[in-house]
Amino acid sequence: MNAAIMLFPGINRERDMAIALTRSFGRPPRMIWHREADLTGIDVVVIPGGFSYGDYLRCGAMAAHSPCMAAIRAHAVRGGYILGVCNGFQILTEAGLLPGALLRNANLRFIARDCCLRVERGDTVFTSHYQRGQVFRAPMAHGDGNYFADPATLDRLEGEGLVAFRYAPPVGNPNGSARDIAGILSPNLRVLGLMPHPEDLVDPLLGGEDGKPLFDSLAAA
Amino acid sequence: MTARTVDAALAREFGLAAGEYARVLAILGRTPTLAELGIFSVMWSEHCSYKSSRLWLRQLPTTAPWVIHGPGENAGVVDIGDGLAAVFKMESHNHPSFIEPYQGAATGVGGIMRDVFTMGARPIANLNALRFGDPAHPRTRHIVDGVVRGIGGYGNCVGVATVGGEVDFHPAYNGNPLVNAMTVGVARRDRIFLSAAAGVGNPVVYVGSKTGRDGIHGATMASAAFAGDSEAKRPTVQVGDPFTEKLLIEACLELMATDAIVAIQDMGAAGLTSSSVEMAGKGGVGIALDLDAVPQREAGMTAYEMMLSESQERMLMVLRPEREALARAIFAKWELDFSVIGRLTDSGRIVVRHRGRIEADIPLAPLADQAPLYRRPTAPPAPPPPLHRLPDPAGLAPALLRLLACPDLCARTWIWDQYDATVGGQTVKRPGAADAAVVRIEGHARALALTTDCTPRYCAADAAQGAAQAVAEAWRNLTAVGATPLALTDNLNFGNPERPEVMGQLVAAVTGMAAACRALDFPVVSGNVSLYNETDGRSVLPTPAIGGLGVMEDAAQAVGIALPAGHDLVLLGAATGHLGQSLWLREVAGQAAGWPPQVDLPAERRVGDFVRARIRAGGVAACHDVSDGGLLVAVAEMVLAGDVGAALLPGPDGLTPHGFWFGEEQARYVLAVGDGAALVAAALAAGVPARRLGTTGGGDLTLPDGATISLMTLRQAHERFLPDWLEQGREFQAQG
Amino acid sequence: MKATVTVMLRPGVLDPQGRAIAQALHALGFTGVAEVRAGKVIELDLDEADPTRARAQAEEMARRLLANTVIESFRVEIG
Amino acid sequence: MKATVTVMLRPGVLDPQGRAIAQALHALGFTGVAEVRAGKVIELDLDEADPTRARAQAEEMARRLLANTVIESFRVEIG
Ligand SMILES: Nc1ncnc2c1ncn2[C@@H]1O[C@H](COP(=O)(O)OP(=O)(O)O)[C@@H](O)[C@H]1O
Ligand SMILES: [Mg+2]
Repeated sequence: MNAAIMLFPGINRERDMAIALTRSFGRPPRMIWHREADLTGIDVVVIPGGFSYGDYLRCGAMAAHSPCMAAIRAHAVRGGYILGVCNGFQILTEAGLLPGALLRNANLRFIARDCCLRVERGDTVFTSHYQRGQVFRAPMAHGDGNYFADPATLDRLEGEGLVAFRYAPPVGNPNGSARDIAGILSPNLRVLGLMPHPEDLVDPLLGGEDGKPLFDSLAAA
Repeated sequence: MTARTVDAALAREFGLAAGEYARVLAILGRTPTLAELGIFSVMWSEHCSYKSSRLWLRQLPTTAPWVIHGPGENAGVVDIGDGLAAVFKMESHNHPSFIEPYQGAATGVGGIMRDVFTMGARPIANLNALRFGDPAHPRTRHIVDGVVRGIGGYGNCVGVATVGGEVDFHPAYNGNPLVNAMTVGVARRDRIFLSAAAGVGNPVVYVGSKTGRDGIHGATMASAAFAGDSEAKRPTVQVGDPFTEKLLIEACLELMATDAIVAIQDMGAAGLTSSSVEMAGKGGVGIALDLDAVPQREAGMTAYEMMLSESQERMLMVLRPEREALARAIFAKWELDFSVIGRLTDSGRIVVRHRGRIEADIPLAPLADQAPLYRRPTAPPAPPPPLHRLPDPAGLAPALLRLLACPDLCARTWIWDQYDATVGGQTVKRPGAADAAVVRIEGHARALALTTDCTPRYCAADAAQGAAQAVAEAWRNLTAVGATPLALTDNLNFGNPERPEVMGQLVAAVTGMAAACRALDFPVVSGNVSLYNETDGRSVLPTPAIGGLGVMEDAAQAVGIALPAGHDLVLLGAATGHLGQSLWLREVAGQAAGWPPQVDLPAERRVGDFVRARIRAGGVAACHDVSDGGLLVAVAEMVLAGDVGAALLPGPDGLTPHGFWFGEEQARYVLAVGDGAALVAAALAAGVPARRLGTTGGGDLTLPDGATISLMTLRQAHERFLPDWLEQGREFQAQG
Repeated sequence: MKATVTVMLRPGVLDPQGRAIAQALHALGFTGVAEVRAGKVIELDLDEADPTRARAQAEEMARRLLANTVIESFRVEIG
Repeated sequence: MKATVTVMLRPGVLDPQGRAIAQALHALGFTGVAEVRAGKVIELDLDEADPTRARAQAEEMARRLLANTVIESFRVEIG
């Protein structure tokens, strides 16, 4: 697997993501500036967290409409893997690569703390190193992570097994997301978007390795 | 500002005293233009010239073998090993944060980050030292909410982890909160960028955001006392744009990897004026500016407005001429304005042209050398009311619960939870986990320890002791995680220096700081003075906030405050039962009396060096310094952080229980170790007072008088106040 | 020509901001406020003198970028 | 009675959001957009049948809560 991190102006967790990918892949990912979006040879495109274009207008909206999205869309159509974390998830929903939208957190505040995620399926390229039902910790840091989709879409996501992670006790659902959804998959299971940051918990010194299996899963695929 | 006649009256409106205006006339030999008057007034404002404090700041020790750049640059620079340097500074945004809490705090964070990356360092951590008014005051809630959102809004977006800080509440800050922001960056020690311009003919380049009419006379505003009509000063409010700041950081760091930059300086207070004057002045050259080339957001701006604008997210650089195209391309990539707005000259003057006219022509040397310097009258601060012997009105358990719940000691979780503390992927100790934040340096085992400290109620009672205590506490907090304290930055927040008693506080505080810095080998490498913090004649408490920085070679050695089960608790340092100016006295006995605890600097050093050596040797499972609230509060905080109970032994004979458990003597630490008796023996052998306090484990805190408090009860007491007050809109009820 | 695009959350999408504003207004004593909805307004200066074409342009901008039609609806005013 | 409060940054106050939207629109090929200003709109359902009194109420709410008059100005429409 060859990984690449997309760099939009205002993205700020690209270094965290590169560290996590390097740990699991044994080599650093390619860093791709949004104007030079040549994805040849790339298996998994990662859109990291941050505030692309300042999160002005709507989180992820401007990046989702930037020219390089064409290359990312083509990558998806080719059946390539895409991982969007936090702002990356917002960008994927704004671009229509994943359904729904991320609204303001229900408490109207930025929330930066650890949450607990339950793995809803352990048989995807992103989650094979987790067990289904396993609960793990991940830092979250966002103001707009309140997942919304209309009831029919939510039913379809659940029915087709496309919910990847849900917020779980003891922390519970911190931001008001519909049906506790923290991360979702595309129908072909090759696009994953999630709000929390497993890439910030891949080192015992920083509080644990709860996020590492996600990257190990990808590396092993 | 059309066609105002420049005269003594206008000069006074601009904040220049009569004697200062006379000096302007003498330097120029003519009446200044409006732009020139503006330049003199901001350069000679308290904020930029330090005219009331400069004389006294000279007492502070600023050198050490590890100090690379002390005060005088945009930020202080210290050697942290591995060929790396830490670059850090603290700065106030007090007045703007009162007028518009969100934007005031946000632009404060943005401004201090620019001081750090302008030197070539990538910012890796932010801290904030905050003082708010009485929670019962109607405006305080709005200010707290806005300031916290603003700090988070800016730092989270830029993607620099906010890892620490402090918060106090006191009615003295009702009309004048203090918002002191600190940024720490890391650079290669051989790649530090300075601001002294060089190379006659070299281009002077403006980069970043466009200039608008924001914040005109902000530096003067920061140099004047507030009256009730401060609403009238509102048009000077600036709006921060963290997205542009993020681009500016990346663009500057990309350019700094080349050899294009001769000198660089952020445009902070007094914008284009102070940056151009300081760069040329430090380099001993002249500078010619063409304002028509300044990127402008609004039409029809005058030279006066452009020179004084404090629009945010702008930098000024001097480039090697042959690298101009390369630099332009980098800024085009990041979609930032880039414009050559002038050249360096050999005239020793600043000459400003606009629309074909010379709007300012000032010799630089006298602008700097003849800046006013005052030895203002001082009056010795009044001694605090005496403390009489007190019986314990409450008992240990009720007093502990009350202290843990009070605004100055309650959990700050509601605040940190709005700050991204993990971005960057290097935060080893987050807020609340340890006495100092610990941030590893990417790609290295090495880490920085960071803290801010000040106890204003001590400073109000005894400014010299209080300031020494602030330095000692910062040093102690760095020590408590196992770091070697290296240097500090400070933010001296005081009232109106034209009042002798305020000047007396300032002088005493600087003296106390200097003594502590010297005794602890803890030099001052950068800082900021914020005066005129008063409203309607009432000053804030003297608040010399200290930002400390330490280093540890191996981040894995960092120790936090969380208790593990099955350990012994040991107190290191002397117990004398000092209750003067303690929180117990204020919150439980309802008094603010007595002298604050004395700072015994040799003891501070002896105990601290012993603690650090024990941590380095391994075997210290948790460590917490004893400060606000005393010993029992320190233990309770360790219990809560570890979610593990403890059972405590009685204190020594000869001290009252409340004196022992709530006294605030300095130079003390609580350690959790496997073998308490061995630690006590080793400490006593090293001349460090030591005493076993008890053992850890279980789900309760058991006090020596037999009282038992469940962790849940403790936690509820500790965590309730801020969320109740700020989210539920519950009014603050003073207890007791 | 000036165009104003007003973007509101669709009915059925929870509007916590509107609710918080309503609560704050009640707390301030404005008890006569029932529902509150919060939205965005974007004022555009268009290089287009014809109102019909200006409206068509602004609507296109709203559809493509200014509104997320999964959660938001918009209206355009010209002039 | 429905009242609509539109809150915009005062002229001269930096509007980073408006600028970013303008750039994004340009990148999408909408080159005929000059300035863009971004603001907020708050729709209030008022328990008040008289338009004059409704306007007065909404203006009072805007001054006290909905607009931050340090940096923002507002306008009220009724009906
Ligand atoms: N209290 C202080 N102690 C030590 N140095 C100080 C203090 N106050 C200011 N300085 C130093 O004086 C210089 C000018 O400070 P300042 O005007 O705040 O910087 P800036 O131009 O970045 O706003 C800086 O180098 C600063 O570190
Ligand atoms: Mg500076």
